[in-house]
Amino acid sequence: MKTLTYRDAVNAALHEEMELDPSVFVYGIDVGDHKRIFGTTNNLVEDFGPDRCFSTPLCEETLVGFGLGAAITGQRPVNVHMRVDFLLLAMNQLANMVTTWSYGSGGSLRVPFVIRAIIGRGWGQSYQHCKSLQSIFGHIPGLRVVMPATPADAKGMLKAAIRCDDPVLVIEHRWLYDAEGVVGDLDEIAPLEGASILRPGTDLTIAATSWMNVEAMHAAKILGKAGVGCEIVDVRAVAPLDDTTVAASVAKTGYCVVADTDWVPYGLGAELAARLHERCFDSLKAPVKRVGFAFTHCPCSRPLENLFYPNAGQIVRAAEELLKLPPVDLEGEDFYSYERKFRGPF
Amino acid sequence: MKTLTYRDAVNAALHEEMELDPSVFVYGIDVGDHKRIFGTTNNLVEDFGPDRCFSTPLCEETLVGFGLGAAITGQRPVNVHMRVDFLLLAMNQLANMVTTWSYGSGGSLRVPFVIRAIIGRGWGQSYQHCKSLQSIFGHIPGLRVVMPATPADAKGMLKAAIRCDDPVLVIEHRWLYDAEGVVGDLDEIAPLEGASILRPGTDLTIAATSWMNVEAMHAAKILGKAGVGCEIVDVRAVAPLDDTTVAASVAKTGYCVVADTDWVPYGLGAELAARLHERCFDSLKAPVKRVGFAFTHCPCSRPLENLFYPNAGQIVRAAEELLKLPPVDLEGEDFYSYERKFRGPF
Amino acid sequence: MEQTLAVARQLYRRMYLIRTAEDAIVKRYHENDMKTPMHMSMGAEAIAAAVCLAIGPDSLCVSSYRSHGTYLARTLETDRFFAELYGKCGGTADGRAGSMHLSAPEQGYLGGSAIVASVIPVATGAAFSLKRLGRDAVVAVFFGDGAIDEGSFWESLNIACAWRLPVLFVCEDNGFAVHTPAGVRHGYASITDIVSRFRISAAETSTTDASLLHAATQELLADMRAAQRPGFIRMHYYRYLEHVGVNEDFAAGYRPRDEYEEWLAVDPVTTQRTRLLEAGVAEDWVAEMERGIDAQVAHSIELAVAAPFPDECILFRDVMTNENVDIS
Amino acid sequence: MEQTLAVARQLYRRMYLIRTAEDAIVKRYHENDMKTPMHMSMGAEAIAAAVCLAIGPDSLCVSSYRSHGTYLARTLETDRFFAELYGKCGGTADGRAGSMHLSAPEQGYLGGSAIVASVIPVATGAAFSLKRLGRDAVVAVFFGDGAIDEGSFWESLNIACAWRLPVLFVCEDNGFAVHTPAGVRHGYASITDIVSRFRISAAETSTTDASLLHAATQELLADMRAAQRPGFIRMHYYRYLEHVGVNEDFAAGYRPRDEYEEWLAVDPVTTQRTRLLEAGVAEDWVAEMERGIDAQVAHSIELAVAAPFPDECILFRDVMTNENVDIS
Ligand SMILES: Cc1ncc(C[n+]2csc(CCOP(=O)(O)OP(=O)(O)O)c2C)c(N)n1
Ligand SMILES: Cc1ncc(C[n+]2csc(CCOP(=O)(O)OP(=O)(O)O)c2C)c(N)n1
Ligand SMILES: [Mg+2]
Ligand SMILES: [Mg+2]
Repeated sequence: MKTLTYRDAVNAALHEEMELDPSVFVYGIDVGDHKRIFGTTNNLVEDFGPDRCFSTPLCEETLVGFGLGAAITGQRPVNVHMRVDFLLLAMNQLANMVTTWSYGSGGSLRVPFVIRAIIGRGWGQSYQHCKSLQSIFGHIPGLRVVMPATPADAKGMLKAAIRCDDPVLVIEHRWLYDAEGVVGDLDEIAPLEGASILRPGTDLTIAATSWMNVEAMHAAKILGKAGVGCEIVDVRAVAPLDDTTVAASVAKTGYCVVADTDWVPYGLGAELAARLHERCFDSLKAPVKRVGFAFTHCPCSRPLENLFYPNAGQIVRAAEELLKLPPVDLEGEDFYSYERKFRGPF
Repeated sequence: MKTLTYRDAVNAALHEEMELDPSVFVYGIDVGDHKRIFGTTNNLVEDFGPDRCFSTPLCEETLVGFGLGAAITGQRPVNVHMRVDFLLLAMNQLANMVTTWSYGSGGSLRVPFVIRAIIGRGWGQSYQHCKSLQSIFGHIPGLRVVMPATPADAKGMLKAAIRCDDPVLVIEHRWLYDAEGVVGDLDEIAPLEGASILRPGTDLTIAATSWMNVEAMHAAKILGKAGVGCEIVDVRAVAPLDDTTVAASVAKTGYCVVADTDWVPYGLGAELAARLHERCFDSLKAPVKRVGFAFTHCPCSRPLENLFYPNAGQIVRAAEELLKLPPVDLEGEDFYSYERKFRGPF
Repeated sequence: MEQTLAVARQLYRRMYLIRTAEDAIVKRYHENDMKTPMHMSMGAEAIAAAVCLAIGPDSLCVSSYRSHGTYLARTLETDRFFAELYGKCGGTADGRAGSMHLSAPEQGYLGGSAIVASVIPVATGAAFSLKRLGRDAVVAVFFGDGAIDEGSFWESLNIACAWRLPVLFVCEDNGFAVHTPAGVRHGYASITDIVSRFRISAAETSTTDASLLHAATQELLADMRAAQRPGFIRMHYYRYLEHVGVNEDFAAGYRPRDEYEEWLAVDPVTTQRTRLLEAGVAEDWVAEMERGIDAQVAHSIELAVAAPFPDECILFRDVMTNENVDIS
Repeated sequence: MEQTLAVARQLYRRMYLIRTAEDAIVKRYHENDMKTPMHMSMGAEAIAAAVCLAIGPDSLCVSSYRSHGTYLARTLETDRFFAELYGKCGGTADGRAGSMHLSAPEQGYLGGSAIVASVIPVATGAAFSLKRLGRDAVVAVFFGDGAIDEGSFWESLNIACAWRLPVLFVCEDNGFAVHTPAGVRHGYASITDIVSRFRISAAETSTTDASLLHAATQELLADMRAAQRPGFIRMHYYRYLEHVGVNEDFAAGYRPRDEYEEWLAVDPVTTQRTRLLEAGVAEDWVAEMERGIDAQVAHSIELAVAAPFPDECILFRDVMTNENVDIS
């Protein structure tokens, strides 16, 4: 039991699994350079050599196919993409190849392949470095998709992903890298399925993904002052999606806001809402509300960017609408504190 | 006013628009060979020459980027993909480039670019030639996505798509190519937005996409014998999605089945269900039910394939569950009649 | 000499098997029981036979959707092959894969793909494994002249060369992608010339003589091993049948029948048979082997026809390791 | 001679503008008001200046995220440039695009992209348009040595050559993709050698002398026009600053400062200035031009700083033509 940042938790997971299993290796564009993928691949080259952690040419489609080839011949590759947007270049390998190979071989081959894709937000990076896309990945059978929101999950889920015989896409939010928390030991893994209750409450359920859990916590504080007890459910896994935990919460609260780091139409909130209305038809006192990106391209300019990305304020407003509460004064609230802390290039 | 097959309706749309506007051209893998994309590109080479209808090298990513380049410099390209699965190779151009270029240029440039992607089913083509993926495309801002289900729409929507200044993805179901129907004249176009009522009814709404409208019609007949009046809403446009028409139907019937040619999780049914529960919270007497592909990879073997693809039978069963009716006897029904008609290779 | 003869026999066994199996497909396809799109290897038998034999049993291979040849040359078995084509239990994936996705991992044939060029990156990853494990083996990846249009061919070529991976790129060149000729698809005169400027051993051949193809492949493999780098070989052949399906398609007009007849005059299977006899192999031995294969194929088809269709429950099997997961 | 001098002046004007604008960025970036990732052109000024001038005003260009040089060489304007970097009204996209997506379509600069290599296919389509319209013009596409790793470079090269499209491929080669050197990324000795085997006019240069680059580009364009085919030119340069951002990064250890100093000795901007003076252009004329540009840049920055941020409503504008559509 140690306290680590999310960044170091990711790094520790890689270190431990590479130590335990020589078939694990890490590769991708820039994984080996001095920036070390925001520090998450620190010391891997030093400790395991350039054969087990190496930077590559720029060729996403081939890099993902490469991982498939390595995985079905005894390796456990971990491929890193600095932005999930770049993974769009490899959608063919992901949706046509990596996910189908086990099925197509009649189960003779398994594909223990981890892809880490980083999402993030802000700082004017605009519309080609802004996406999140979990619902797109979740739509493809045969792919596990997880979004750890805490250092404990960052470590535990990545370790579980590496040990898993299925392809797993781990989506990490760059803004979480500085978050601190207690993480598990060498032997501990965190399940790749199942939502978890981050904060108990009785009046309203907020189901959140990734960074939106941080916004949800903030929203819960604000709403708490107005006497609303929010239960926050960290969705954790996009596919398979655990609606049971969320439904249990909603059965209790009767209200639900889904807060997702992605576009709303055809997004994760749609799937969750569809399932919640099915499972909680009688207990839901109002329709599920969805909060996410504005359905447009991410703009560069800060004031517009702030409108593009959802935050605690929007969760509060959604909750108020559901509960028919008068809007609280958000004037004094510090909404883009992280974004203000963050300076320059990316 | 003429009666044409869906295939000839597509062909007529291309002919007419190419005739009217010299900036329209058609290109893609095999568009110019003697098979003519199931006959949909018949006579284009003959009538407009190889400069305006030409087969290409195999390079989907580049072909879509090529269309973008042509579109922003005065052309109206139409790019054809024989299987939507192949478009996964071009997801980067689609989601990062084609859809963003107008926004990024501050509106100085528009992207009048049509992509035709063919979906289909059956005949053992298995898991790399089976996808539909409309929810994935609908999740991307800046892309219009339509799925014409009738010859009239096949012609009218394709004509509208070609005249539209936005990128439009037209998804055509191969099994519809033989369907016959009355189509519009030279000047007529069909709107790229808005659902339409294919069959009126008062007891249950079936919202269907593409080929699933045919299955829905069949289901409506069966259910009609049990005294259930089904209203069939052809979704027509995936993005922007018209929930108003469906909601109006549901407000009347109180029950809804969404029948989609795609996987259910994170699929079109999720988005529609989420919106319907929001808009028809009080009128829905039961949760929206979703029918679609089995969430697995499409198998080759016919009996398994029949389990993979949804049909009228499943719609009937979904309706019965919603309406709490006893299951009707489906023994005598001919469910895979089209599939049996279709023989060999693809 | 003895060895050459042994190789020649093995080549012929493979080629005759491929031809016989495909002849049977042609004969029975109209019965409409093999419901899977057939991309026939007919005319290309020598390539699969030569390469699969040359790389040896420790090597791996991956292929495209046109993979009957590779599968049969690699495995020599037809029971699972036909069961798969019939969509039956006992097939390579119990009927879930079909003609375009045959595989035999336990014999080093990792599988095929119906997306053009998509297995080429997979080959680089498998070759990386072989290299890490220190194996003296290669990964042969088979693809058509259409696959070289795709970017992933170039990306994979680049990383294989940059990282000195033991990949043998085999371009099975029939001059067409479906019906579109290579000439209108390629902005260069010779792919082999271009590829040879990478850090690779490169070769090209247009013979249908399997023994020559085998020798050429062996030579290339020796060069690859000596230079510790990948190899590329372009092998020209003529596709006898339509792109997909079991019929001739000369009436379509995109290629003349004459061409076919020229190639047919040097048909790989009959050429190899003649070779064997010329080299002194007894006609009896050959005929005996042929009868054995005829019987094998006939028996496999009987088994496949008689086999049951797969049970419903396998529809969801092998999608994820834990099938109990609630994934809908 | 007169003409050469005129060209030399125009080259210097462009290069001095690029350098001055970027110097201003370096100076003011720490104020944290230009909130957009800057990929600086410093060190590469001669390439943008030479190519943009050589292709002429009827030609088109597209570029990567490292596009300050292209934008400025093409437009010579700085008002919209700085407004965009400051995320303000009056920018090329009223602040929605930022440094990585500058564009000036009315001046033939179609835009840039932050996805490596992704504009290369776009260039082929634009060139197809030019060809269809019968224009005597080309599309110049600028990309780095990292972009040639991507499959779409090869795909586009192939179709441009197969279809004889007037694309000028400009590889701005700084030897690094972020911090990963070309040597470990490329499985071949010379990209120019390989590309030259396609049906294309190909050239390579490592000079920082803009006049020489201009002449080389002109020669290539003449060859392209004569042969009716695309062109490829690889131009080596040294990236002065970090991959993204406005600082030096020699302390990071992945490249030595010495190297930088060698290149700095032949800095393109000072080289061109010297050239002008040597050719007899009056120092006064040069200084006057420089003062004009200094003032232009300073004024543009003032305007940008004073400009309002864009209105909320443009967040959804230009996503689709009909903004009234209910898209959420
Ligand atoms: C990425 C992709 N694009 C298009 C297709 C459709 N398609 C199937 S086979 C084929 C031609 C491939 O030609 P080649 O690689 O020469 O192989 P051959 O069939 O001649 O053996 C095409 C275009 C596909 N399967 N995958
Ligand atoms: C497809 C893609 N992969 C990765 C990245 C991340 N990335 C941004 S710039 C860059 C290096 C590009 O190098 P090069 O093409 O040589 O251009 P340079 O920056 O040197 O001008 C990388 C890897 C990206 N933007 N797009
Ligand atoms: Mg071919
Ligand atoms: Mg570079």
